[in-house]
Amino acid sequence: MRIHEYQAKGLFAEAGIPTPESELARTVDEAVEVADDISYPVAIKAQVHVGGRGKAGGIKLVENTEEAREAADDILGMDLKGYHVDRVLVEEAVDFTNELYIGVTMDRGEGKPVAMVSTRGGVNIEEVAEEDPDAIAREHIDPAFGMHDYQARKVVYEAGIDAGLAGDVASILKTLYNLWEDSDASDAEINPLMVTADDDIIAADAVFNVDGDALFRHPDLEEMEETAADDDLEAKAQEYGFEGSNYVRLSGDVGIIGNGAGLVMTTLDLVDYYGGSPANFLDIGGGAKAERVANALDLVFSDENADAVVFNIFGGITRGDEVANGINDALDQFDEIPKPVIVRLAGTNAEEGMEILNEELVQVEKTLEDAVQAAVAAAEEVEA
Amino acid sequence: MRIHEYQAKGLFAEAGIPTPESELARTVDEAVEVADDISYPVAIKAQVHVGGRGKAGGIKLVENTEEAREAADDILGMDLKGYHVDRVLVEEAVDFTNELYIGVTMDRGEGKPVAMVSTRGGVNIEEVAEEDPDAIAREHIDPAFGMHDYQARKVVYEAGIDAGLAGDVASILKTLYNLWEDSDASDAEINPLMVTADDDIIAADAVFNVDGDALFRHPDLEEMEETAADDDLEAKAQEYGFEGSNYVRLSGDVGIIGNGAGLVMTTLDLVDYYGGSPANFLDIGGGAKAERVANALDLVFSDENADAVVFNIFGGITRGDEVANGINDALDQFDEIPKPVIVRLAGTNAEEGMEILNEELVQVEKTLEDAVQAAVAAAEEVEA
Amino acid sequence: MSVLVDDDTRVIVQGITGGEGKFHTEQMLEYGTNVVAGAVPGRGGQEVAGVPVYDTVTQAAREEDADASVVFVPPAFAGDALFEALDAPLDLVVAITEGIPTQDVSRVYRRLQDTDTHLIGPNCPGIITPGEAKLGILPGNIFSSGNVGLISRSGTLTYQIVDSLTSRGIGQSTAIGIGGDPIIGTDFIQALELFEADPATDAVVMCGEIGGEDEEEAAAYIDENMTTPVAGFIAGRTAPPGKRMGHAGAIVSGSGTGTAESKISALEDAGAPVGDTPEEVVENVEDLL
Amino acid sequence: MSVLVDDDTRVIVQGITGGEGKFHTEQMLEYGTNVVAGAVPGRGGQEVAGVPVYDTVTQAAREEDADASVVFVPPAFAGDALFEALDAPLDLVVAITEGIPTQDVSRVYRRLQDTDTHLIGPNCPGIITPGEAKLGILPGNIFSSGNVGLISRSGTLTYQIVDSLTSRGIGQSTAIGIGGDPIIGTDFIQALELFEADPATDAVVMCGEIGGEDEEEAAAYIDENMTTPVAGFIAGRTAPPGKRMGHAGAIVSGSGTGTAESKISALEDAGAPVGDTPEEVVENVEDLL
Repeated sequence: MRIHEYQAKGLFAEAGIPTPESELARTVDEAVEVADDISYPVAIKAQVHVGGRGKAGGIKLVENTEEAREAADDILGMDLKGYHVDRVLVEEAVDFTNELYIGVTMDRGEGKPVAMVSTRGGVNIEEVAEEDPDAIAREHIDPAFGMHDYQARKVVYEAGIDAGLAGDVASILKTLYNLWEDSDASDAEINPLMVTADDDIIAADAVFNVDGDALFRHPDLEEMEETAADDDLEAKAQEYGFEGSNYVRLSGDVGIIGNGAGLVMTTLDLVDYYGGSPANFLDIGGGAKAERVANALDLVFSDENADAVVFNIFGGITRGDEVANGINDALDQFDEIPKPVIVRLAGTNAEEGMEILNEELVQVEKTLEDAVQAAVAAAEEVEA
Repeated sequence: MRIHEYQAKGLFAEAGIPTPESELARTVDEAVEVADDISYPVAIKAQVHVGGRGKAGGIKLVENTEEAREAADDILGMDLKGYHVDRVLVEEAVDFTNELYIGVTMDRGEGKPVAMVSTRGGVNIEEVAEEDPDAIAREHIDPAFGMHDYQARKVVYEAGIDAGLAGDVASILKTLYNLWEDSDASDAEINPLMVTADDDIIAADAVFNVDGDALFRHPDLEEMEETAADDDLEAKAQEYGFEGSNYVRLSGDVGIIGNGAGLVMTTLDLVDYYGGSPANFLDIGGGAKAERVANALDLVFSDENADAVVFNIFGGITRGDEVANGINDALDQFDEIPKPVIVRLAGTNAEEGMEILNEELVQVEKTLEDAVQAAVAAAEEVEA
Repeated sequence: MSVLVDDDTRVIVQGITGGEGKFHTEQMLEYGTNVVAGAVPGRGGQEVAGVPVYDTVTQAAREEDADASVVFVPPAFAGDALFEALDAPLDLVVAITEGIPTQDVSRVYRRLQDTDTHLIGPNCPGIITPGEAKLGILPGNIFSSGNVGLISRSGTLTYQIVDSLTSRGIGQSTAIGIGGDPIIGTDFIQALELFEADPATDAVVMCGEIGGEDEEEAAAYIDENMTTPVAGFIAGRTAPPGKRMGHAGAIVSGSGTGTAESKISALEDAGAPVGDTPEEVVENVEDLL
Repeated sequence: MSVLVDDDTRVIVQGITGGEGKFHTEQMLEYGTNVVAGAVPGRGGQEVAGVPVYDTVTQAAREEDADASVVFVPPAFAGDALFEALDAPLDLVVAITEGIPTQDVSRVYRRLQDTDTHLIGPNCPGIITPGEAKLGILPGNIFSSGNVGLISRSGTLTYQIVDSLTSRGIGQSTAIGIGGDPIIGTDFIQALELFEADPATDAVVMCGEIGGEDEEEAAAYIDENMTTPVAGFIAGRTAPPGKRMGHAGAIVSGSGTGTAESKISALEDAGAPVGDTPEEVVENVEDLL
C-alpha cells in the first residue's frame, strides 16, 4: 500500500526526521494562502501515487502569490499519468547544495532488510542502480536484531558521505529504519535527502509503502489507504474485492478469468501464444462462490476492449460440479451474456461439472489449450 | 539495583499488569487515612530491601482503623533485619484461592534470559528450586528475538497452570518479559501471582532489580536508587564511591584493602588461611590516586572491629613508585595512624615503591603471604 | 522412496480447530496422511476428526512423537506459530497460510537459518507423496505415484501440469508447492537438491514464474549439480514490466534478470527444456524419461 | 607457538582516541604488538601514536588487513562496537570495557554463537603472548616467554601468579584474562581447548573464583579431554554466602555448586591440584612440568 508524500513526511517528522515546512491544500485558494504563509520560493507538488511527477509537470516552483495561484490552478485537477490530482502539498523550497539518497527495503532474495545510501540523490535511483550499482552502498540488516548503530554509520561511510555529515545522515537512516520496521513498511525512501549550505539535512521527498498484509496492526496507516479512483475498471475491481494485484487491466481483446496467479498468468501467455492479446489478468482465488464469479464476469464484461472471455478454473479441493453450479448461478444474474464466454473446467469432478454447465450461455472446452484458442478465435470474430 | 515493592508495582501497573489497590504512606496518620479509603481488610507492608518481611513482622493484615493504626505504628520506624523502615505500602488485601509464581531473569550460564513459571507461588521460590526443581517450568529466550507469544504460552502450560488461567498468565508473563527487557532489569518476579475466586489474576508481591550498569539509559529508574543508609560503614563506602560490591563489611578483625576483586578475595582467603578473620572486603580498583587510597584507609580505620589493616596492591600498568607516593600522600592526611597498616606492593617498580614508603607509618612486606601473616599477627596483638 | 514426506511422517496440524484446518485435516486423513495431533492454544483435550488437540506444539510433538506440522493459523498469528514449530523442533513445517506480514516471514526465515528444519511456504499448497501422504491443500485425487518430482511456485498451475502428467500415465514421486511469496523457506535449489538425492525420482518438473532471480539461480544449480533431468515452465511471459500479477513474487524488475526471457534462457542453457505450454512441458518430460 | 595472538596478529584498537585507548595503544606498541589501526566514528584520517584512525572497523580491517581488535569503547557504546567487530568479521575481539549492560552482552553473546570469532571478555585485562604481542591492559614486563598457559577470571590475581611464575623462572606461552562478568565470550573450557591444542604449552594454570558453575564444567572437561596438566586456584573461599564481592561472577549461590569447596573438589577430582595460596599454585606448576 502506497501513501502520499505528505503522509510520509508526516510520519517522518513525527519520528524526528527533519522535513521542509509544508501544508496540504485541496483548493487553489487554500494553496495560495499556505504559500503566502511560508515565505517564497515555495514548491507546489501534486499528491498522486506516481513517480516522475516533476518531469510530468506535477511539481512547480513559485516565487510569489501570482505564480502560486497559477501553479495551483494548473496542477489541481490535472491528469498526471492517468491519475487525477485532487491535493497539492505546498512546501518551503529548500536551498540545497547537495542531494543524497537513503532508503530501506526488503531484499527478497536475501530474505532480510537492506539499507541503502548514495551520494547520487535527486535523480531516479533505479537508473543509478542499473548504470552504476557501486554508487549505492548497501547494508543488510539482521531482522532479529534490527539495525545496529554501527551499521547505519558503516553504510553512510561506505557511500562516501562527507565526514561532516556522516553522523547526522547515519542518525536519520537509523530513524528511517526503525520507522520502516515499526510500521511494517515495504519501502521507505528519502530522495533527495537535501543538504543545505549550513550542512542541515532535510527530507525533501519521501516514498513510504506499507505491507498490505500487515495493515491489521497499523490502524493509523490503514486509514491512509485510498481506492485508486483513477481507472473506472480498477475502481470497480477494488469494489468487488479483487484487491491489489488480483486484477490488472491490459490492452488486448481477450478477457481472462481464472483461479491462482500462476495459472492465470499461464492463460495470458497462452492467449499470446495462440495469436491473441490479453485484455486483463483476473485471479478470483480459491472456491467458486456464485457472487464472486458473477462479479468477475461483470468486471470483464464492462471492459470495452474485451471482445471475448476465457474462464479457466482448476478445481483442486473444490469439486468441478460445485464450480459449475457457481458459474450457472452467476450467469443467471445477467439478463444477457454480452460477450462470448469460453469455460474450461479441470480437476476433481471436472467432467460432471462440464455436463452441468449451461451450454446455451457458454462454450465449454475440455483443455486449456482448446479454451484459449476458442477465445482468441471468438475475439477475432467479434472484431471482424 | 533493587527497587521497592511499591515502585515495582507502579511499573507493573503502568505496563498493564493488574496490581492490588494501594498507596504509599510515610506516617502513621497517612497510613490510617489510606487504609480507611481502601476497604478493610488491608495489608500494611514495610518497604525495605529484604526478603522474608512477613515472617520478620514487616507485613500485617488489619481489619479496621484501630488495627491499622497499631500496625502502622509498629512497622514504621522498626528495624527489619538491619534495615530502618521509613515507608509502608498500604494495600487492599486480596482474597485469593491460589498462588502462582512467574519470573524473568538472566541465566548467566546460558548467556540468555529465562522465564520461569510455577504453581508453587507464595513461598520461597529458591527453596522450591532446590527441593523440587521440576516444579518450576523454564523457557529460555533468544535475546535477539525477545519472547515469542508461543513461549509465554508454552512455559505456562508446561508449569501445569489451569487451562482457564493459562491465557491470562501467559499474557502477564509476556508483559513482564517486555518490561524486564525494556527496563534492563536483572530480575523481575511476581510472587505470589494471586488467583481470585473469580479467576482474576493479581500481582500481589513484586521484585524488580535493575542492572546498575544500564541505569544511564533509564533516568526514571535511576531516580529510584537509594543509598543504603542502614549501615554507617556501608553508607560511608557509598559516599566514598566504593559503590555496589566493592566494599563488603564482614565480622573479623583484619581490615583488607587491595586492587582487583580476585586479588582482594585471595587476600581474604589468606587471612583465613593464616588463622585470622577478615573485617571487610575492599577493592579500590585500578590506579592509585591519593584521595582514593586515603578514603579507603579512612573507611577501614572507622571499622571498630578492624584491629589491623593489610594493604595489598599489585601495580600492573601503574608503576609501584606512583602507588607508593599515593599511599604516602594518603597517610599524610591522617594526624595519626590509628591501627597498624601492613603494605605489600608488587609488580612494576615494586622495589622502588617499597623504598619510597614511609616505614614510620606503615610496615612494608615483600610478599603477599608475609604481609597477610604480619597483619594477622598485628590484629592478634591489638586484641591481646 | 520419496522426498520429505511419506507413510511414516507423523503430522501435527496447527490451527486444526479453524474452518480450513478442520476441512483439510479431514482431507489429509482421507488421503491416508498420518495426522497424529492438532495444536491450538486453549483447545488442549479436544478432538477434531478423531485427532487429539494439544495446547502447544511441544506437547503435541512429545505426546504423539510427531516430526512435521502443517500450519493453517491465520496470518496475524502465523509467524508465532511458525517459530513454535521451528523451535519444537520439527523436521518439516508446511505453512499454508497466505498473507503473513513480510517482516514476520523475514524473522522466521532468519530463525530457519539456525535450524535443520525444512520449511515449505508460506502461501503454498503444500507437499504430497502420492499414495503415501499429503501435507496441505493439494487435491490428492489428481496425483498418481511415479518417478517424476515436481516443484512449483504456483498452486493451480501445478495441478494443471500434474493432471496432464497423470492423464498420460506419468506418476509423481513427490510434488512440492514451494509458494509464491517474496520470502519462502525451501526454494527451488533446496528442492532440486532433495530430488537429485532421491533414487526414486527420474526427472523433475520445475514451474517458475516471473520476478526475482530464483529460477536463474536454480538454472545455475541444475547446470552444475543435477544429473536427474529437469523440464521447466515459466509463467508470466506476457506480463507487462512493472505490473504486479497475483502474488508478490511475480514482479518484473527493470533489470535483465527476473523476466520470463531471462529465466527461460537460463534454464535452457542449463539443459532444462522449457515448454511453451503446459502440454509441451509434459511432452518434454516424456522425452526426458 | 602460542594461543590466539602472536607477532603476526594485526590489531585494531576501537576507541583509540579516548584516554584509556590512547594510553594502552602506546603500551601495546611499546610491547611490540602489531597495532595497525584505530577505529572511532568521526575520527577517520587522524593518527594516534602514529597509528591511522578509521571511521569504521570495516574500513580499518580492509585498509590495514587487520584480524583482531581490542575494545576500549565506553560501556554505553561498547555493545555496538562489539557487534561491529564481530560482523567485520575479525578472528579475535578483546573487550576490555567494564560495566557493559548485561542485556547488551547477552545479545552480543547471541551473535557470537553464529560466528567463528573468539571474543575475550568483556571486563577483562586481555591476552598476552610474552615477547610477541599483548592485546589489552596487562603489564607486559611481569610476563616472560615459556611453556605455561594461564587462564584467569581476575586481573590482578593473574599478575600475582604470573609474577611468581616469572620470578621462579617459569615462562608463559600465553595468558588469557577471560574476565569476571556474568556473561563472557571465551570461557575456561574454550581456553583449555586452545592450550590443549598448543604444542608449546606444557602446563596450564587456571584461576577461578566463586560463583557460577564454569569451574565445575571446566573440571569435567579437564577430566575427559586434557592431556596437558592443569594447576588450579580458586579465590573466594572465605566469601560469605549471598554477599557479592567485586565483579558479579563472584556470588555464592545457595545450591551445592558455585562454592569454593565445590570448585576445588571438582578440580582435584579431575586431577588438577588446587593450591591454597598463590605460591602453592606455582609450586604445583613446578611439580607438573
